[in-house]
Amino acid sequence: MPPIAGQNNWSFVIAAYAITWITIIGYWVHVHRTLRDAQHDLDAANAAGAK
Amino acid sequence: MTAPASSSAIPVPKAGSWPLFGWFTLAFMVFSQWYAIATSPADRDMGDLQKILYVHVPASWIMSITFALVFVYSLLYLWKGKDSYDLLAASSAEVGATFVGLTLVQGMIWGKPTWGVWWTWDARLTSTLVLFLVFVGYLALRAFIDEPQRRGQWSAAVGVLGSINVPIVWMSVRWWRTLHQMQSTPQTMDPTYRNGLLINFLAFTLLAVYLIRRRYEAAMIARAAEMTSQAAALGGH
Amino acid sequence: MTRVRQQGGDNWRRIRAIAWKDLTTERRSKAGFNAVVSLGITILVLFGFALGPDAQVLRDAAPGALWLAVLFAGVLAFNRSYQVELDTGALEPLLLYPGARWTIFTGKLLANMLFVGLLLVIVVIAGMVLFAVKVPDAWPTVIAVLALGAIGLVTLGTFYASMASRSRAREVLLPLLLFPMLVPVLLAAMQASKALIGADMMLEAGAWIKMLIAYDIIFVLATHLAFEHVIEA
Amino acid sequence: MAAVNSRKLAIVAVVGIIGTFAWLLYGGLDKNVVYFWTPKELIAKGDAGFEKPVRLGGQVKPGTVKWDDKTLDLRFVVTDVDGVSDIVVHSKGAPPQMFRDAMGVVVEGRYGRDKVFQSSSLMVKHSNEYKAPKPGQSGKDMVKTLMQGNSTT
Repeated sequence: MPPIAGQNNWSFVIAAYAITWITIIGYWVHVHRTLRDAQHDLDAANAAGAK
Repeated sequence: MTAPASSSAIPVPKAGSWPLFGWFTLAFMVFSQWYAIATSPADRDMGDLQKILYVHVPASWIMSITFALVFVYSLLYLWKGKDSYDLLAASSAEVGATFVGLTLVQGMIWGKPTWGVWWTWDARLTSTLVLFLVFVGYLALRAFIDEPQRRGQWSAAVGVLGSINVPIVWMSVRWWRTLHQMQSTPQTMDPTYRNGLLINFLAFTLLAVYLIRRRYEAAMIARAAEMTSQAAALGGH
Repeated sequence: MTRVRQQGGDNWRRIRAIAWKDLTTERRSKAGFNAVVSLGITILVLFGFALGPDAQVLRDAAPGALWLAVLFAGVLAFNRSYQVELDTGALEPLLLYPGARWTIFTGKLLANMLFVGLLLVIVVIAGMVLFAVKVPDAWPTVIAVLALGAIGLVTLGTFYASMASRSRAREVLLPLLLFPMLVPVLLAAMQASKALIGADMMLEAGAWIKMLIAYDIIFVLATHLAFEHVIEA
Repeated sequence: MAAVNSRKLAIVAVVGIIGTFAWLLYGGLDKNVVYFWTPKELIAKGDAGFEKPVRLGGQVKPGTVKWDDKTLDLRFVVTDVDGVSDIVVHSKGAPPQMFRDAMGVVVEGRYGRDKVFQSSSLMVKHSNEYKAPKPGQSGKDMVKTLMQGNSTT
């Protein structure tokens, strides 16, 4: 039989899980940052409007 | 002066207990992945590579539900004209694009050791890539238009047409090339794998619901802030 | 009954008027058409360089190269078709006329169809010469495939240009929106042309032609429905 | 009057779209479209099957894999489900990891007049089944799902 290319399966598994978590955490942070910024803008606008 | 321009011009969704739900979802995801990895024996042919199944298949599932959401919310917006539908469609599209991108990368990582190539012009791969590009186009259109009314109408039209295109793309590329296996269903799987997959489906769905909801919340608050400051600027004359 | 017929006649008159207006402006500025055709042929030549001198390879790739050349050249035409109205501010008065909005779209569609059809004829002839393709036996079917492909291309092109041409960064936005949507029609048109000129025996042209017909029907109807929402916003 | 008319037109258009979709999805349009030919089908083409770009799909016949370490030449026999029609395939370079006896494979290339299929690309086709390893199981059932998958259903 020919040699098997890429003997180490676990490196692929780890890579797949790593990319999954990087994406999830990254997007999670993005959403929460957007949320915080928006809230901040709204508060500022309300404060300006109340003056 | 009449009543000061307040955020009541546009109802701002409340965070409520969503943050709690979010942390729970994240914890549940860690658990379900640990459970799936721990309980699944190595596959007969793929060995440990089979474990990628638990993140790849649920991620691609999110792609289908977000696309359905974009279609439904776009139609609702065209019909009723409520801002919230537009922003829900946009939030679904953004989450969808993120997960499609993830699915593509995971698939490449899985494809290299099993098929021998990072990428092949197979039906499922190609149609997923096209879907990703449709999402990207939708989001780009939104980014390039500033006026909310126009942005809503146009992106809703693009969303509906894009969704109509999905089955046709799928069919055309399936005729063109098919290498990917048929859809895995619980019936084609040993029970040892099935439970792990189902629990991960649930975890990913919860995560998508959470992310869409929070993204929508952010978009609504941003819209309210915009309208408030506009009203304040007009009132200041 | 007479009322309905009358209205049908009105719609048809509006469609014709808009198509005629677009074609006249296009004819007056001949430079536009000539430039687009030159671009199409230039792209064909570049494909020839990219694919090398092997005659067999060139023949196999001819349908793909041809459709891509028409696509890239067509994108210019679609954006141009709204440019006149935007430059002269003629879109608003056009919307103020009584009558159904979709007739504007149909009119522009017909004008673009003629424009791209002419482009297609020239590019196909040039392509057959450059890529050493013989006239296939099934040439009437090939013409049908070309026409069906052109309908799909022009319908979506005209529709998306109505948005892209009125946004910032229209040069980027139109291809970005349009190309993914055109994947089925380009795939079907290329595969059908390929099967018909005999380069690939694995595929059946009939199925692809049916796919083209279905695609054309669906999107001609869907774009007409969606256009009213797009043009008013 | 105009509003009623345009609403009627819209309904007609929506029905048309849905009808066309139904025709596309259930009209049995894709009966003739296949992704690859089996060895039996390719041999049955006779003279018309030679020297044309095709995809060939089947099972790696057990015991026929020959690998040359130095030249990276890979030779094996692709066989049909019936196990009768065989085609010798010649390919270059290390195959994917899941390549082994009795697996389903799809090769792209040209079938030469010397009865050797020169492959330019070799792909292993995995089925949609995930099974824990059990002793004494072969890849036979895997090839069955491969063949079913060919009719693009």
